[in-house]
Amino acid sequence: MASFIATGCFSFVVYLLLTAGSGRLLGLWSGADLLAGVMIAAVVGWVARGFFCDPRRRAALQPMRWVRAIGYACGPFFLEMAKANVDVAYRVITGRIRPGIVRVRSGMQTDLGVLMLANSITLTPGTLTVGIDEDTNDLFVHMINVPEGIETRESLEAREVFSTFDCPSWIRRIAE
Amino acid sequence: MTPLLLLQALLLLGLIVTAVLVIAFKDLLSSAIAFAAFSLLLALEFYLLQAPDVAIAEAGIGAGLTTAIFIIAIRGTKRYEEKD
Amino acid sequence: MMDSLALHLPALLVAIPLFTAFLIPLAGRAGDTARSALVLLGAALTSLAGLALAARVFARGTVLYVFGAAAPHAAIPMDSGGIPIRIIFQVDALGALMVVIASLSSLAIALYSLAAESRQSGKDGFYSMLFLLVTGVLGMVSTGDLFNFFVFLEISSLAGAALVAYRIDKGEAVEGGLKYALLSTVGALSVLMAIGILFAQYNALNIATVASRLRFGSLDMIALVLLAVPLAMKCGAVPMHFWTPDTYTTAPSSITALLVVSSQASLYGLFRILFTLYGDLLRFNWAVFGWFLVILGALSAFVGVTMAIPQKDVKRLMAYHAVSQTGYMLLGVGVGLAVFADAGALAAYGKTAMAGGLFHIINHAMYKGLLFLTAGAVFYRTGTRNLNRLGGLGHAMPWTMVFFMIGALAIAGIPPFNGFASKLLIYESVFRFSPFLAILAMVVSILTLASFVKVFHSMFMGPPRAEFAGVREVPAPMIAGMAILAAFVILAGLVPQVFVDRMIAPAVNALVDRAGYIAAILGGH
Amino acid sequence: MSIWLFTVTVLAALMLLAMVRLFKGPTSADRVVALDAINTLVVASMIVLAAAFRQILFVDVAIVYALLSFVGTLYIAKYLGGEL
Amino acid sequence: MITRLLLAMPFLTVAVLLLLALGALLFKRNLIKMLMGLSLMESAVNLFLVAIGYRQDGVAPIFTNVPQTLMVLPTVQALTLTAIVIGVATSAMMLSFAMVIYKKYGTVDVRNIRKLNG
Amino acid sequence: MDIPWTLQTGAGAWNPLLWLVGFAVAFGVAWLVRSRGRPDNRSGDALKPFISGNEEPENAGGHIPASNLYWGFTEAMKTYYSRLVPFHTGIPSDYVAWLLGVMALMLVIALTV
Amino acid sequence: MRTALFTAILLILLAGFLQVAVGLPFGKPARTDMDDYFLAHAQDQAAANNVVTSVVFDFRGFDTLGEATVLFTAVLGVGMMFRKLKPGEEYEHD
Amino acid sequence: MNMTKIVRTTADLFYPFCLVFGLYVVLHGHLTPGGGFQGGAVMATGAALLLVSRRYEDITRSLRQNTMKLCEAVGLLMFITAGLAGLFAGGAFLYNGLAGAGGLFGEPVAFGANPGGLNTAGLIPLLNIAVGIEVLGGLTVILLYMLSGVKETEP
Amino acid sequence: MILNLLIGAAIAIGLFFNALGVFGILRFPDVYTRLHADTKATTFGSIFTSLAVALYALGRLFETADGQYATLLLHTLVAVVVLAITNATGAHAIARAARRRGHSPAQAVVDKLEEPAP
Repeated sequence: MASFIATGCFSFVVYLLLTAGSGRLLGLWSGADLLAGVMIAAVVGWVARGFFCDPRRRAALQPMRWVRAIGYACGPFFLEMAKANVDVAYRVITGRIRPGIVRVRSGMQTDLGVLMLANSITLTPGTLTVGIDEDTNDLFVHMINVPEGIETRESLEAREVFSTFDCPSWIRRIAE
Repeated sequence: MTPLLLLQALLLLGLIVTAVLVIAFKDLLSSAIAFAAFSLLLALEFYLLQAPDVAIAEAGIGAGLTTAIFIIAIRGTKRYEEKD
Repeated sequence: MMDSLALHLPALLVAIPLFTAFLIPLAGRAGDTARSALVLLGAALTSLAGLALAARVFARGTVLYVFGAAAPHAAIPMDSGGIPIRIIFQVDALGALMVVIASLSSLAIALYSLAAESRQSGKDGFYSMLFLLVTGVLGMVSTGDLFNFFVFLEISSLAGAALVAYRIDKGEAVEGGLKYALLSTVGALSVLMAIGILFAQYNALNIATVASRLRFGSLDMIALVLLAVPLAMKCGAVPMHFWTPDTYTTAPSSITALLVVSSQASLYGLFRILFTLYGDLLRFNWAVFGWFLVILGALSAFVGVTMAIPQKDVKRLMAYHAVSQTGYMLLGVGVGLAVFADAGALAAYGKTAMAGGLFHIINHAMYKGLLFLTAGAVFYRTGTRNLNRLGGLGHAMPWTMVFFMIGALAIAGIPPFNGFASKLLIYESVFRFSPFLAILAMVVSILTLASFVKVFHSMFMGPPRAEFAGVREVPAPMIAGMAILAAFVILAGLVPQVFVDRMIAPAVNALVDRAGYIAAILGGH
Repeated sequence: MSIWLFTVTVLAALMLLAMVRLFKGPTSADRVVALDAINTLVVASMIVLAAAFRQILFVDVAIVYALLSFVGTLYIAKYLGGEL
Repeated sequence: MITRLLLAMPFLTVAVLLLLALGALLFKRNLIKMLMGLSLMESAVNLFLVAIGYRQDGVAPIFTNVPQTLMVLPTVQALTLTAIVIGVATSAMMLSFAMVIYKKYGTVDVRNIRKLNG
Repeated sequence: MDIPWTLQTGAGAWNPLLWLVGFAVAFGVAWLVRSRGRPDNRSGDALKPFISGNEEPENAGGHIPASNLYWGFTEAMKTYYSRLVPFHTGIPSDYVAWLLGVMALMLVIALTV
Repeated sequence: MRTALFTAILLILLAGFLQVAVGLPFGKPARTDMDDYFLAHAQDQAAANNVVTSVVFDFRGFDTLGEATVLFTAVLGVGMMFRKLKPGEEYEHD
Repeated sequence: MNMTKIVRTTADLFYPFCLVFGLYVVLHGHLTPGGGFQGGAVMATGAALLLVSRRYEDITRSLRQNTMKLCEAVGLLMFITAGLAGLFAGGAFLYNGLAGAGGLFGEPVAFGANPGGLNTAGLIPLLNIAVGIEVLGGLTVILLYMLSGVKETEP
Repeated sequence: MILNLLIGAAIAIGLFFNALGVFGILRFPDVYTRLHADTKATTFGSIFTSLAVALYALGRLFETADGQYATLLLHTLVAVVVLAITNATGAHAIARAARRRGHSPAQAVVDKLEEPAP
C-alpha cells in the first residue's frame, strides 16, 4: 500500500510537471488535466507499485526527503559536477592521465542510495562507476587520475572520492 | 545559403555517413550501433522539417525498439558477417 | 434497418473479418469449440457481406463509402472546393468481381482449414491471420485510395508471409515466408515511393482525383514503373515469379488457396493502375504497356508450364501452374490494353480478350484453390507430397479424387468445365491479335493437361500401397470446403454466358471506363 | 543567424566529429561511447531548436529521445557484456 | 542546375540512401545485414515522404498559443507515421524469421538459404 | 428464368449444353457398340502376354514413378531445362535482383518512349 | 559478371531517383489544396489542435486501423515463429 | 541475466516515469506532438527497460505475455468498436460524432491560435487510448517473444 | 539585456564543454577514459545549453505571463534531469559491459576489479 501511494504521488507530480501551463486553475493547470492526472496516477501507481519502491519501506513517503533531493541536485552535486568538468577539460587539453580502478566502500544499504551514489560518482571529478559488488554494495570506480599512494590501499571511503562536499552523507539523508 | 540549410546539409551528410557505416561494417553489432545513430539523426532531420509527431515516432520506434530488436536478433543468430 | 445495413456494406466487409480476427485470440482461451464456431460465423458473415455487396454493385452500379464522414455517401464535402478528402471505398463492377472471388474462396477455405489444421499448435494465430489475409484482399480490391491500398497490401503481405511460415519445424516453410516477406516489403516500399511522387505533384491520394489531375510527365512515368512492376511481381509474373513456387509449396494448403486469391488482388491492383490511374487515351502510350503485359503473360504461361512438368512435389507443380495460368490473365488483359487506343480492334476482339482474362481470374481462383485443397487433403492423410511416393489412393479417397479430377480437367481447359470457357474467349480473341500467341496458349494448355495427367496417375492410379493402407477419406468439413469450389467450377462451366453477362462484361466495362470511375467520385463527365 | 540556430549548427558539427569515433572505434564499446555522445548532443540540439522555432511543445521529443535511446544503449551494453 | 540540386538536398539524400539500401540488398550475404538495408530503405522512403510536405518557413501543423502563419503539409506526416509503424512491424517479423532460420539451418548466409530451388 | 446457355466469344459461340448432349450421344453409341459384343467374353480368357517366351513378371504393369512419366519429354528438351532449372536459384538476393532489374528495364523504356 | 549487372541495375535506378529528386521542388509543394483544407478545418471538424493527429485519427482514421492491424499481424507472426510445437507435430518435406 | 543494481534501480525509477509520460503523450495527442503510437511506444519502452534490466524469467512473472496479448486485442477491439459506434450513431464507419457535441471530450474548439483543452476532439482521444494500449501490448509482446526465442537457443 | 548576456554565456559554456567532450572522445586512449569525457563533459554541456533555453523561457514567462513558457521551462528541466540520470547509468552500463568483455584500462596503475569472464 505504501508503495502504491508513493508511486501514485510520484506519478501525479510528474504529470503535473508535464502539463503545467495547460490552464488557469491554480494559475497553471486545467481541471480536466488534474482529473486525468489523478486517474493516471492511480493506474500507474497500481501497475508500477512493485518496482518504484520497496513495498516494505515507507521512507519514500516523507516529503522532506524529496525537498532535500532537489536541494542536493542543485547545490553540492551541481558544483561538484562543474569541478568535474573543469578537471576533464584539463585532462583533455593536456592529455595527462593516470587511470586505474579502485574499490570504494559505499556504506549504503538501500538500492536508491547506491544508485544516487554511483551516479554522483560517475558525474563528478575523474571518476566513473564500472562495477558493483552486489552483496556489500561496494563500488568499483575507474579514476582518471589516481592520486599517489591510493593504489596500494585495499579500498577507499566514499567521502574520499568527492573533493569539496560530503555528498555521501547528503545521499544518506535522502535515501536511507 | 540560409543557416537552416547549412544545418540541414550537416545533418544529411551525417545521415549518409552513418548509412555507409551501417552497410560497411562487418561486425553486425557495430552496424546496429551505426543504425541507432542513423535513427537519431533521422529524427533530428524530421524535427528540422517541422514534423515533431514523426520525430517522436522515429525516436521511440526507430531508435529505441528497432535497436533492441536488432540486438536481440543478432544475439539469436551470430555476430559477424561471413567472409566472402 | 436492412437498408441502413446495406448502406454500410463496404465498411462491414472489412470490419467483420477484422473484428473476428481480433476476437479469435480471446475466444481461443475459451477452447477449441468456441474458436471454431467464431471462425465459421466470421467466415459466413464475411462472405455474406461480400456477396451482398457484389449483388448491390452489379444491380445498381458503383458503390461509394466514405470513412469517417457524417454521411457515408458524401464523397466531396460541400466546402472543400470539389476534392475528396477522406478515405473512400469505391467498389465498381471489377472490384465486385474480386470481392465475389475472395468471399467464396474464404468461406470454402475457412471450412476446410477447420478440419485440416486441427492437429497443429498455434491455432489462434493461424485463424486470426487467415482473417487478416482475407481482410487485406478485400480491402485491396475495394479501396479507392492509393495509400489505403498500400496499407492493405502490407496487411495481406505480412499475414501471408506469416502464414506461409506456419509450419516451423523444419525451416523450409520459414525460408519461404522470409522470401515472400522480403520481396513484398521491397515491392511495397517501391509502391510507397510512387505514392509519394504522385502526392508531391498532385496533393491527392484518391485514385480518381489523382487520375483526373495526372499530367504524364517523366515523374509520373517513374511512378508508374514503381507501381506496376512490384504489383506484377506480387501476382507472380515471369521473370519475377521465383517466390511463387517457394511459398505455395511450403504454406499449408488452405493458405495456398488464399495466396492465389491474394496474388490476384495484386493483379487487380495492376489493372487498376494501368487502366484507371494511367488510362488516359490521348496522352499515354498504350502499346508499350500492353505489350509489357502480353510479353509477361506469354513468358509466364510458357515458363510456368514447362517448369511444372519435371516437378515431383505436387504442390510445387501446382504452383508453377499458377504462374502459368496468371500468364493467361495477363495475356488476355494485355491484348486488350495493347489495342486500347484502337476503337475498332477494341470492339472487335479487345474487349473479348479482356473478358477472357477477367473470367480466367475468377475461374483460376476457384479451380486452383480446389486443386490445392485436394493436394492438402492427400497430404492430410498420407503425410507426403512427393509424387514418387504417392499412389493408389483412388479407392481410399473417392471424393478427393473426384474433386481433383474436376479441378484438373478445368485447369487443362477440357469442356464442360469453366477453364474451357475462359480459355476459349482468350484463344479466339488473341488469335486475331497475334496467331502465334494463340498457338502458344494452346500448347501451354496441352502441356497443362499432360502434367495433370501425370499427377492424377501418380496420386490416385496404380495398385494400393502398403504404407497407405490405413488411409481413408478426409473429414466432412474439408469435403464441404472443396465441394463449394467444385460446385462453382461446374456451374461456371455449364452456364458461362450467365457469368459473362452478369459479372464479366460489367467488369470489363468498368475497367475501360476511366471517365466513369472518376465521375463516380468527382461527379460530371 | 539567430544564436539558437548557430548553437545547433555547432552541435551538429560536433555530431559529425563524434562520428569519427563511431567509424574508427577499435572496439564496439568505443562505438557505443560515440553513440552515447551523439545521443546527448541530439537531445541538447532538440531542446535548443524548440526555442529556435518558438515551438514549445517540441521539447517533448527531446524527453522521449533521452528516455528511449537510453534503452537502446542498455540493450547494446547488455549484449556487449554477454548477458543477453 | 547546381543551385537546384543544392535546394533539393533532402531528396538527393533519399536517392543516395536508396542506392545504399538496394546495394545492401543485392550484394550483402548476411541476412541480418540485408534486413538492415531494408530498414534503411524504409527510413529513406519516410524521409522522402516528410520532405515532400515541407514548406519554406512553414511551422509544424499544431495550433498553440503562438500565432501560426504558414504550416507544413500534415497529410504526409500522417502517412509517414503509418509507414514507420508498418516498417517496425515488418522488421520485427522478418528478424524473427531470420532467428528461426538460423536455428534450423545453422546459417544466416543467404546464399545457403536455398533449400527451396529448382 | 431465361438462362443463356450459349457463350458468345465474339468470333463464334459455344454451348456447353449442346456439348453435353453430344457427349451423351457419343457415350450412348459407345455403350451400344459395347453391348452388341459377345456377352460371354471374360477378361481372363485371352492368351497371357509373354516376353521373349517367358511369363510376364508379376509387377511389370504396376506403378510408374512420377519422375519417369515424362522422361522422354524432359530428355528432348534437355538443353532448355538445363538452363531453366538452375535459373531458379532460390537465393533471395537474386529474387530481389530480378525485381529491380525488371524495374530498371521498364524505367528505361518508360522514360525513352 | 554478376557484380557488373547488379551495378548497372543500381545505376539505372539511381538515375531514376535522381530525376525524381531534381524534378520535385523542395520547400514549395506544387499543389496544396487538400492539405489546406485539413489545416483550415481540423479545428472545427475534428476539434483537434494537432492537425497531424486529426488527419491520422479522423480524416484518415481508416488507415490507422489498417496500421494497427499490421502491428497485430506482426505480433501474431512473431508469436507463431516462437511457439512451442506439440509433440509429434511434424511436417514432411523432401 | 541480471544487470547491476544500479541499472535495475534506474529502470525501476524510470518505469513509472515512462508510463506517465507515455500516458501524457497519449492523452495529449490532439494537443501536442504525439498520439497513440508514440505514447504506446514510450510505454512499451518502460517495459523494455524492465526487460533489459532483469533476468527474463524474473520479469515475466510480473510482466506476463498473456496480459500483454490481452492488452493488444482489447485495444484493437476498442478501436473497431469505436468505429462501429460511429456507424450506429448515424454516420459512416469511424465517424467522429463526439467532436463538438459537448460532454466528455466534446468541447468545441475555437479557431486559430489557442492552446486547446484536454476534453476536446471527440473520438480522437478515445482512439488514441485504444491505439496506445494496442501498441504497448504489441511491442512488448514482440520483445517478449523474441527474448524467449533467444532463451531457447541457449544450451 | 542581462538575461540575453546570461543566455549567451550559458550557450558558450555549453558549447565549450560539448566540444570538449567530443574532443575527449577522439583523444583519449581507451574506453573508460573516453567514457569520462563523454559522460561528464557532454552532459554538463547539454545541461548548460538547456539552461540557456530555460533562462529564455523564464524571461519570456515574466515578459508575457503566458502559460506555455512555463511548460517550456518545466519540460526542459524534466529533459535535463532525465538526460543526467540516463547518461550516468548508461555510462556505467557501458563501462561494465566493456569490463566484462575483457577490456582492461589502458595505462592503469591499479585494477581492483575482478569480474568473471562472460
